[in-house]
Amino acid sequence: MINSLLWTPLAFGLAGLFLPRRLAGWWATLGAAVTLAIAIALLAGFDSGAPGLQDTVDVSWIPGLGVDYSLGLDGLNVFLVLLTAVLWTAGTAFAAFREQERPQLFFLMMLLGETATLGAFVAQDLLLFVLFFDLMLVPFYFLFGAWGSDREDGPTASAATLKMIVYTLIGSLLMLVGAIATAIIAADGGHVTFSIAELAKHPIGEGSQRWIFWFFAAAFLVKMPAFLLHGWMPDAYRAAPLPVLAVFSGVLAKVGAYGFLRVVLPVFPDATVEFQEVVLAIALASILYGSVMAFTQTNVRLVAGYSSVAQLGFITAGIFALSSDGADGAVLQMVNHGLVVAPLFVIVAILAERSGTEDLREMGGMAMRAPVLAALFLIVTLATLAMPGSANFVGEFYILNGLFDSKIVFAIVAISGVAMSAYYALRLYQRTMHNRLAGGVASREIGWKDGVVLAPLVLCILGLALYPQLVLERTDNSVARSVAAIGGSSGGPPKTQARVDRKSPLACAGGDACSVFWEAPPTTPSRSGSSQ
Amino acid sequence: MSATAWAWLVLLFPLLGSIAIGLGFRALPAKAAGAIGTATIAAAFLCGVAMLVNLLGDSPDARHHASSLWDYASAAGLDIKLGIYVDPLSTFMVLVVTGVSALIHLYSFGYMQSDEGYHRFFSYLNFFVFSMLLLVLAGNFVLLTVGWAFVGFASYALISFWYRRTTATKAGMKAFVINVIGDIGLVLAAFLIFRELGSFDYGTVFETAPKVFSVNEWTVTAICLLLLVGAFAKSAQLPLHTWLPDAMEGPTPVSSLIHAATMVTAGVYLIARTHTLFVLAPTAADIAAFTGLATLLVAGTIALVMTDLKRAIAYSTMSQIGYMVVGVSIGAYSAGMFHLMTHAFFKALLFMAAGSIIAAMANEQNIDKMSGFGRAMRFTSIAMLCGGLALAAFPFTSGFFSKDEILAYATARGGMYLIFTVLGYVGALLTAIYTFRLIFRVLPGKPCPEAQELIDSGHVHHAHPFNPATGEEEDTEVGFPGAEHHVAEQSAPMRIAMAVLAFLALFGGLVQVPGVDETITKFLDPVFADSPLSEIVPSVGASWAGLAIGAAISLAGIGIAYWVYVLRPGTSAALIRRLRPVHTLFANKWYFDEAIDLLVVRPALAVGRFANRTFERLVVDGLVSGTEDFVGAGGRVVRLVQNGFVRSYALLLIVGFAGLALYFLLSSS
Amino acid sequence: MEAVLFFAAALGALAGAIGVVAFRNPFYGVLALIVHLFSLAVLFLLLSSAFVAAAQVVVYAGAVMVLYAFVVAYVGGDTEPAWDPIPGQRFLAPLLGAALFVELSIAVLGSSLVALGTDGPDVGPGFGDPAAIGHLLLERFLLPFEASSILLLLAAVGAVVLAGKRGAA
Amino acid sequence: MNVEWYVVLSSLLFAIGATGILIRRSPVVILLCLELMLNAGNLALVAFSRMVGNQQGQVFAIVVMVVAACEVVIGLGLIVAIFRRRLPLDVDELTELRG
Repeated sequence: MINSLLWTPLAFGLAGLFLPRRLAGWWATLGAAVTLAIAIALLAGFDSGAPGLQDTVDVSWIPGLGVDYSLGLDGLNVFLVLLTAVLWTAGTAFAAFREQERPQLFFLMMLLGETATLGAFVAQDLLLFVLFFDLMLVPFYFLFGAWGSDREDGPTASAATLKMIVYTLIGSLLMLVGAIATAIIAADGGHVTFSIAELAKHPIGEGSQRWIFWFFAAAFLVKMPAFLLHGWMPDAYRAAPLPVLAVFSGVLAKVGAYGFLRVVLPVFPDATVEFQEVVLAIALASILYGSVMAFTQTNVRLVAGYSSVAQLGFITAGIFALSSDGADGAVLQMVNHGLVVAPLFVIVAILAERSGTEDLREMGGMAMRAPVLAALFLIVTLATLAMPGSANFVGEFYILNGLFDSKIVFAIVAISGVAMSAYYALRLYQRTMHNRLAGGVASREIGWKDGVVLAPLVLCILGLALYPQLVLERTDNSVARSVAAIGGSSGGPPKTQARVDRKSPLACAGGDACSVFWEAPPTTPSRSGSSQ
Repeated sequence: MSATAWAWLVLLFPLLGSIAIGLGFRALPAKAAGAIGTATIAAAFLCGVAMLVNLLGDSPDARHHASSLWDYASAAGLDIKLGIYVDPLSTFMVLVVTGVSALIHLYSFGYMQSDEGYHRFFSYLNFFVFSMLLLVLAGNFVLLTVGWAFVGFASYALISFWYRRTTATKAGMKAFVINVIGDIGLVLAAFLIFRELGSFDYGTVFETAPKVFSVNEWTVTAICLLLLVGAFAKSAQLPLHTWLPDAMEGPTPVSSLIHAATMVTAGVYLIARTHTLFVLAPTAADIAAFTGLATLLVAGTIALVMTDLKRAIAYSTMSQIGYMVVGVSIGAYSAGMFHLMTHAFFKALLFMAAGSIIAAMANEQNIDKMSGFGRAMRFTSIAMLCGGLALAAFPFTSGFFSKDEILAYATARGGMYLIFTVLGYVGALLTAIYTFRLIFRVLPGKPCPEAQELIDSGHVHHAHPFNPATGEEEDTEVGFPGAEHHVAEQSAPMRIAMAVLAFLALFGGLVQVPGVDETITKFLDPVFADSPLSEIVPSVGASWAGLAIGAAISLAGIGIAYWVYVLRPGTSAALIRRLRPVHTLFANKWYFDEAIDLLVVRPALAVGRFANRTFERLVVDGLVSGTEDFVGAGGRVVRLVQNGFVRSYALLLIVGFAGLALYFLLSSS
Repeated sequence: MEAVLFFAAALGALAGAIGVVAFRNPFYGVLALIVHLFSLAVLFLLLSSAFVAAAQVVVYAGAVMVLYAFVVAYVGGDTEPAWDPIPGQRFLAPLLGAALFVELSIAVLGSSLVALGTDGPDVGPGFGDPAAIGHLLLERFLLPFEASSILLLLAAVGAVVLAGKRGAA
Repeated sequence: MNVEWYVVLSSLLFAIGATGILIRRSPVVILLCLELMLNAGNLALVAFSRMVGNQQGQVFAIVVMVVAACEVVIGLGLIVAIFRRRLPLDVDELTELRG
């Protein structure tokens, strides 16, 4: 099952090479949809109570090096897999509705990207993970470089892509070195294995953890991108074709955050504790810097791009709160952010088509003749700014609550990012949809084609807003295990305990059991003393 | 059916209405949208009544029920359910909200008739009512935050309803951002509550809090202060009030519903709801009370000089909410809630009347250009007079009883709280003056051209569409100002709504006459029974003495206004000349906007600009792209402080050195 | 006697230093520095560091200062204009200087170095004489000694390259 | 004499040198002021060396002298080079590095 999930996209992509141009897009969309169906089936069969991995495949691949072809699902990745499938279906469909050059190749690259991303999510072997992580780069290199748009006032698409590749490749290579070093140090002359579970059982020495941690962190932080490592982002985002950018920003950035949860926390627990505050500081800087940049940008893509920097900052902060509520929130927020940013880029594409520009200053007033577009955009905007009631809010709530328990100052600073996100997200909406109709802007309703792409995504956002528990209850177990690895090693950060035991009989079990509380108000000395 | 089931229905109806109108915007005819909107709110009101009846069936001590639909977000020890909490307080709020909303929907049905965005308007308005009900019915702090943010969003959407106006979109943004600051306060408070008490549920929190916290412990004080941030942002208390006057950019029914009657009083509800915590943090409660007091005085003075009709009423709203905040903070819970209710009646009514007049003026809001509407629009004038009398606490109107009840409590509590009595009466005098300033300038006198047009031809004035704030020409595509304006005189739904409210404004106070019935106190008593402050009850005699003083002050204020604006029309100009600096201060709204601009907005923008122009280019691009031009990039980094003068670099070096030395000196000692 | 010598030398050193900073004409500045260096040499002698004092006089006051004098003579001793193109520099600089002085003094005096406030231990007559320093330099500190000699060589080459008569250096 | 005096004198000289660097504009004088600072350092080194009765501080001072000599040589070489190119001998005029 998991094998078919992984290789279906690639198979469809390769088969698509032999199809006529007209059919390539639809064929690819079909492939993505089939993958989505498999992913849904996997989710349906997912047992949230079971410990450990499910749907595993474990085949010895390169026995001499101890590399296994080992895949598996658990609470950490099951929703990310689903997110990947959903966004790729939407992105591929969106691209299929539009004319592409050399469509067979384009869609092959798209689907190769899906296979690589899914591989990175389900891989349970460190080297396999690194392999898929690097493989992701290949299709996007071509997609950005060959199908991207050159800028008149900036670098060409290939230059921007090169920059991105250099950044991410440096990170990836460091990670490769780190992975090999980890396995060899852990083997200690014995049998070398790259299995993440095995490595987590016997963490390597603290001194080695300390430097290998940063090798991995470099790769993941570049991918996100985090503050100071986001230099590739503005150029690459401006060059990328929008349907590709939707999946890229929606999913690939999450691989970095996921890597922290899957690899770094369990395998390098001591270093994680040691560098918790450093990474938190980076996350915080990402939040603040991304937000500030997002509300000064005039290019719509970059508003979305920098808002992603800020959001990924939140996710990183959640992971490095090193508490299960923070990490729960981080996983939920990864899904949320993917679901939000992808439609955002689709909308950006639609807006750009109607106004002929991507400059906020030259847009405006588009809501008038496009109420459906305006409504969809509004929902996406509200989810982006994590309005309470959206699943994004629940995600941030969990993240910040986890952070609040362990690092209160970080939480308070981070939460100011929430206020800024309100401003930049609404600004994006207002500047495009409201105010005077700008010259050269056509206020036109979206067609059914774009609607078919957008509406399901927005429905996903709404559905998740009503029932975020869907994600939370399935991730909670695995996340708790990932985080427990930290607690088990060197004590972990002290977690403040509520003064009331959360499981005490006092706690409201729910329903009408609560209604007994008001009877006979207890008169404690403290209360009578407070009257004046 | 149980009370909670009715409560779920209360929530369901407006939501359904909103969704139905929103989805059916192409299919539904305009009238149907308005009818659905009004009907669903009316249905919600009826369900609210059923809730009340159900609740009254319980014994007073058992009048509280929690109910939840499903686990909303429960993991990792957090337990957040989609749960509501029904008790007399939330029932009271539900009735006020749905009742007033139903009337305002009815009013809008007529008022907004020619607006292009009719469907959108009702969809938003229904959504607002849903959010407000969610806020008052929420059973835990998370859901409270959700409702809190939803009303903030609805307020944003309706303020910038005429989104082609840049002033409206700006005002909407301002309201939203300030409200988000409030949300953050609430969220942080929730975190702190959870950290200390291990739960978000009202039931658990309020039961365990007195056992866990000692009085004035910093945690509970911090919780209360954070709650206050939320409450102040929503209820437009100093210094988070600047959004409210700007919010008058929205259509007048919106100002009436959201920015007068319901949403802005949410802060008062919040303080009343969490009074258990405030009892444990008397310092925070005092801070709240003094902020309320400051707001009521500052807003009152600004209302004295505003020339924009709606803004003047908006400042009056702030001022009245100040009374409520004072009330619920010092312990006069039911008095505060009572004032909330009467205020909802008379302020909604005042806005409706103002809306009618503004429509007759073809969107002009400047009272300098208005006069003589008393003859031109008799019904509107009477309604305005009723609202004005209640606001000015004219004897035996609703505002008379409610305002004085708060002050009577302050007197009874004594000590420091006498300040509230004294300054509260000062505020009451201001209230009476500014209220009747508006009335005397708009209603009597020689009819202005627009009023004359109405008298002569029975025809509402039409002007070229323009934005009253900036004077720029209006883009009529979004609907405003629609082809037709609707004044109460010509629209039955508007008249009905206003008549009902006028009746309530005049006589609504009779449900709570000291020593006679005191219905509201009796109803809300079980909620506040656990607070020692609720044991302080002003005696009937003291209450009536207070009422007498209040009556005298109210009459004096009206008299002053009459003298200044009717008998001696030149007096106000002379006063302005005489008190130029004071007038400038008031007319510029005590420079709050400027201060916030200077302290918050400009620095933030400067940081953004710096990040954009300098930091991004130099540090991010330079420092990190070590691949192709590391040296050049490094040079550019240094360029940040490069003026080329070697000696300034040396200076910086020495500054750094001296600073470092200082640091070591300080850290070693 | 020792105290008199110290204060005389200290005054000389201070005067020389202030002269360097204050004289408009660089040539006077060089002369002032020579005074300063001689005074320092006296101080070194007082601290029983004969070799350092000698080196100070020979190397510094002798060779280096001659080099200075030559260069000043070569480039011309223009007095510099009084106005300062960098705003604030003239006010900030003395202030920072004073701050530095105060901080350093506090740092040194405030630190609880045991021997501060004493004259130091009694040392034999051989302390600081050329023989002792020579032993240290050529035995224990041979590597730094060689390194500094290479540094000197490099500096010499560098100076030739920089000041050498080429079109573009 | 107490060692204190030497140390305080040294820091005073150091501060004077630093001030000179900040306010003087002729590169020659700036070099002179650098000498002042280096010598202040030397004085402190020698004073401490006397204080602990250990000659290593003096060796250090000699190394400092060597470094100072190198610095002088390079600095003066630069000045000569600047002069050769007919550039003004004023550090404020030499603002090629302006960003």
